[in-house]
Amino acid sequence: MTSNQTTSVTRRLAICACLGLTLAWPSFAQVAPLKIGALLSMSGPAAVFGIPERDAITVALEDLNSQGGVNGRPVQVIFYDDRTDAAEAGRGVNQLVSRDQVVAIIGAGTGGNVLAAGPIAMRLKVPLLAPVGTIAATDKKNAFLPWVFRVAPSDAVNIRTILTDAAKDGNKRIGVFYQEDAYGKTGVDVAEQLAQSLGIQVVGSAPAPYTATDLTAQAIKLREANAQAIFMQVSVASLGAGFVKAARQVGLNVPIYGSSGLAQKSFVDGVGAGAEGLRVLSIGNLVYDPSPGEKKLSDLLRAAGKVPQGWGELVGTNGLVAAIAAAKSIKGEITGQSMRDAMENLCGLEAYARGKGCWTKDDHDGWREDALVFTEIANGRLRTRK
Amino acid sequence: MKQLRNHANSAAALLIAVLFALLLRDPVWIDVAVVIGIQALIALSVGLSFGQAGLLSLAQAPFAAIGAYATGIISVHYGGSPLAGLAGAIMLPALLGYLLARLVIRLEPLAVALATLSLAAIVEVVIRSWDSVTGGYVGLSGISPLAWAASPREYFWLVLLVIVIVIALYENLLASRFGRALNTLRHDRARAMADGVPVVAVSSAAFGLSAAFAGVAGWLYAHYVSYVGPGDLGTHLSISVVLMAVIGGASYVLGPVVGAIVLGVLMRMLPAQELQGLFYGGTLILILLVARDGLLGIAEPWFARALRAIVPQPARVAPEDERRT
Amino acid sequence: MSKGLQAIGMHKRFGGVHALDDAAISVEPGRVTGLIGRNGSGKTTLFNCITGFIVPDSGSVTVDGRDITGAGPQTIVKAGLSRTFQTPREDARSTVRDAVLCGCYVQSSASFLGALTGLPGARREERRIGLRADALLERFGLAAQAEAPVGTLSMGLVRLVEVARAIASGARYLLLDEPAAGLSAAEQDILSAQIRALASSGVGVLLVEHNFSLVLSMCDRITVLEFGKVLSEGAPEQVARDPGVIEAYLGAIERGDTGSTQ
Amino acid sequence: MLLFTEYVIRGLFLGAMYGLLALPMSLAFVTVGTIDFAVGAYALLAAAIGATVGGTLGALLGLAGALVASLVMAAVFVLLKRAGHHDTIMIALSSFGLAVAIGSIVLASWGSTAFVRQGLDAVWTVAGIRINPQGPINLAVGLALLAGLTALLFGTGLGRMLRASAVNAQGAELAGIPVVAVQALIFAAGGLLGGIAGLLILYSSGLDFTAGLSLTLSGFAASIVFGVSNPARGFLGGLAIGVAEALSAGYGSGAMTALIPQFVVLLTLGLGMLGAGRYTGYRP
Repeated sequence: MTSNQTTSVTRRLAICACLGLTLAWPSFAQVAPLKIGALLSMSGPAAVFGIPERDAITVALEDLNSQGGVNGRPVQVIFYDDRTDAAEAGRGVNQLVSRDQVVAIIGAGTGGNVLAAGPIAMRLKVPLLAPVGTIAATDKKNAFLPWVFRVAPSDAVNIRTILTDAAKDGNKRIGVFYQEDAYGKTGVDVAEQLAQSLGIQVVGSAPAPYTATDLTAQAIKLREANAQAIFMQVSVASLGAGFVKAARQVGLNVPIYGSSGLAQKSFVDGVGAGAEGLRVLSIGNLVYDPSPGEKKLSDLLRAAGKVPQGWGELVGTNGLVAAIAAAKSIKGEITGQSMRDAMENLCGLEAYARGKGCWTKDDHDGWREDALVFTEIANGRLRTRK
Repeated sequence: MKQLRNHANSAAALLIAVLFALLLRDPVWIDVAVVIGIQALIALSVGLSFGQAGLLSLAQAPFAAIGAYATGIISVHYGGSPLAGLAGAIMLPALLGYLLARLVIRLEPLAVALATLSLAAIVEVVIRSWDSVTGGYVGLSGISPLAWAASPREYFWLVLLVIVIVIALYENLLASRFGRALNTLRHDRARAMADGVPVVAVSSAAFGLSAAFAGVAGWLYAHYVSYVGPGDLGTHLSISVVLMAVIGGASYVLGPVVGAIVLGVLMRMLPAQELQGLFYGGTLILILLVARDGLLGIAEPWFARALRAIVPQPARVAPEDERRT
Repeated sequence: MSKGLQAIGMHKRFGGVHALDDAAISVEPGRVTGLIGRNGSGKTTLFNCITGFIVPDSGSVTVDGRDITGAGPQTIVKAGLSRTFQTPREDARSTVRDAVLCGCYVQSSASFLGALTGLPGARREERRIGLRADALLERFGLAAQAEAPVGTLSMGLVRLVEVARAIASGARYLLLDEPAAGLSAAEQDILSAQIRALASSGVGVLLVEHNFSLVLSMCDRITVLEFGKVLSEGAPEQVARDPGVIEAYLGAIERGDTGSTQ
Repeated sequence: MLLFTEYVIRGLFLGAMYGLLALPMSLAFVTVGTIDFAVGAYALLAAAIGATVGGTLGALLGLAGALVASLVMAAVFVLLKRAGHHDTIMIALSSFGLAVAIGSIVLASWGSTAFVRQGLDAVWTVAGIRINPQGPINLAVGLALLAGLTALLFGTGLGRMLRASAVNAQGAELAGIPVVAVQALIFAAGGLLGGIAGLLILYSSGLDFTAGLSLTLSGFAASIVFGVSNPARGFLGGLAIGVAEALSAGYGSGAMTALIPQFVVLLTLGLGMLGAGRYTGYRP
């Protein structure tokens, strides 16, 4: 009885105090933070990207808030782990919008998850800033296309860039090594589509599951196909490193190109000495040869005790910067709808990464070739090719 | 009275479901409840095949995936109605499950489990590679929502309804000669053969039925998420649903449902991200250590006492020795 | 000649061992037939060949004129032949009534889908076999234990449950594999009384036993196996006098090789 | 023909890895009658520690880590037995819980980066086939461990105790064998064997935090495809699956690569009828 009374008295006092504060500083209510969701794959197989994305968004957020956030209003990011699972991604959109009231969401973590989250984002009227290369994410067929904005170069751009480079060096016969998922399969499909126009030929392709422990059979197969160059459409670092080692072992001594998914520190560390000259397309070069913007992000990460990995950080912060830029450009109330509308008019956007983001009503693929750099492995580092 | 006893589980499920449905207000929890409900259905299918017939299957999630793709393909490629999809989502997994069982049921239980694992891998490969039909690695998006269960709350009602129907069917089967035969052959196949049970046919039929339950769950999944991809209903989920069934009590009709709710809610409550697996695995070991026959195994004696207090027992003629005292 | 259970010319080899070598036995309705022999004489193999648990290499098994050679157990149970096991295989957690209901499997014609959907026909079948099980429990004096788990019963009662379960299939021929093993004398008496009662109601009983005195007291006819062959066949007193039997079997008892349970 | 031989040899090296993982699994099956789902996780843990520390010290510490993890499993097993669990599926499921927990610990402590270490760089050319010594080393280690295990199981008193406890735990107990303690020992051995496999994989191809479960499943498949009755069959099963995978990766294309090994498993099971007699009564 007494304790009950005490509680209710305390509660009343607290309410009074709150009211008093609110009255004393009327501006308090106005600077309620702007909420942005981050629906990332922080566990499950895609955590390789989700965790660097989360880390980079966290440090960049502090940085951007210290620069005044959205016209003086602080930004708050609410994280949600989609566990690399489609149903969970849909649920994440639901929770971020209906409970946390976010006005935009960076995510989801994988192409498939974007496809699952898209319809729900459309229904709840909140834009998705998709940090994925998966071509289908911004397919014109998708009813929810108006609500999805890509913040990474699409796989089509990546693959064309690589194959163009290979063709330029006179490598006409290309072998493709790819991982068994949407990302990997896109590599073969796009390569075969582009072959004619680039004057090349896909002479063989060899897939492997993420967890393959030996890739020499795949390497032999591409060796026997007489490939003049190998293109690896792989984002699992151990798989890429394993294949390079296998290729050297079975005597497949031709130039190897890695897709941007491999521009990760753990791939470079894992592939070791046998990989000198290996060419990796990369979104920026955060780890080894950063641009001024990337340098800043890399310093922020190191100050927070994180080791930059090289891919997730850049696309993740692209999303954050784009969301803040869109919010800044809105004159009236900031809602999911007004964020979406603002994004379609964003162009020339500069984030920490290289390249300029630009969306229009018809094109939701924000970042293009200018975001990419060609690198070569030299002395256990990725050296930006001039 | 007898009828009520036979259908005690579905009655209890109905009661719990209505209570839940009335209590749930938060849209996020409704969404969680829908997904838990779908997983509970797959876990129920484990209850039937593993808990009753003793056949450990690690292909229940792929059976659900087949159900989801069946209705997804009918909906996306042919614009067919979800009801046509439902027929496909039941028949295809049932047929596949039945055929697989005919092939491997004679093997020892672990080999059966491995065979189901192989089937799961084959299903996954077919889904991934049959681009023109399944959408390949990218998956099928734009599966039509159900017109008569458009909002998550309505969908939740639908899931509950399906669960209650499935439980009622499950109970019907258990109370029949087939249910008794399944329990016998789980315990001892030779004993079942001596009763005149065609062991292979009965276990295969039960396995097919269990696959059909999973297929229905897949149907619900596809129309709820509106997207299905090759990684969605995979081996991880197959293992999760076995855990759900075991934690709740696989041999109890309602065990898998209880397990699904407990694990589902637990997953929401646990701190997310990197360390989630540590808590999940730890909790799992703890539950297994404490509850031998699952949570319902703990609850049963307690529950029986409560039931005796509430429901008057049917008049029973006391056996002679009792009368004498 | 068409009435009865006959197995003739049964052969079965396991690897190099000739387990059955032209063995034969016949069981008449309403009679108790004993099958005895030393360990390894082939009686369990013959038993399993008749009940369909082993496919014989050659030979013929007929029930009331119907050929069931090499058929599966479910066909054989349907044809009216039921068996028990040497070591009871009852599920300790199942109730006595459920165990007997399990034996009614071939008595019900409910289809899988009918049972699943709870169609009226399936429910009717269920009620019918429920009454049948209750009647059997009454007949074997098990009514008081109907709802008790089998695991709580004494060995003697478990044997009775087994017999009730076997007869629940509507069997006209009952094959019992060492039913007296592990029973006390009092329990043996109850069991043999029940078996005799079954026989007098017209059931043909085949008893595989080690316990020679029990077989002598219970059986109308006895077949003795030795090395997979029939050593002797006839009425108990006749068999007991057979010099070959005395030499091969009773001699063994004197040497201490009773092996009554194993 | 040379190409075919090359694929087969590659398959054998790959299969040695599966066979290594199958060893602790069939050991646990032969002696305890259960599956230790955490074997892949022990391998992962050993590899993670081995990759971080490096060198011989890393390998030793990795093995120690895997051993600690498997001791946890042994403790859980003893506790389960004390609690009256005799259902082997329950033990398997709790080992699955441990596997998930270990995977999560690895992710939290090392992050999502892959563990890869540079092994031997040398390349031998034998009859026109270029071979990195790591492959033969893996195969040799696998065979050596297999020989050791077989000798232990079938040639020593401890082995007899182990097998006796598996065949008839009650009888073994009556014969004075400390069954639970002996079986707990088996789980601990699983950590050692799994750890060795993990270290070899680390130096061969590398792995990341997701590898635990798939390694377990590979080992599981290998241990069972020819029957789980003894470690030699498990190792052989691993070799067979490895060869099937290499051949299908070489000659198949796309989906076929992934399908062929699965069909091999299904066919072996469907036609092989392993252990069929036991569960269909005596009927062949």
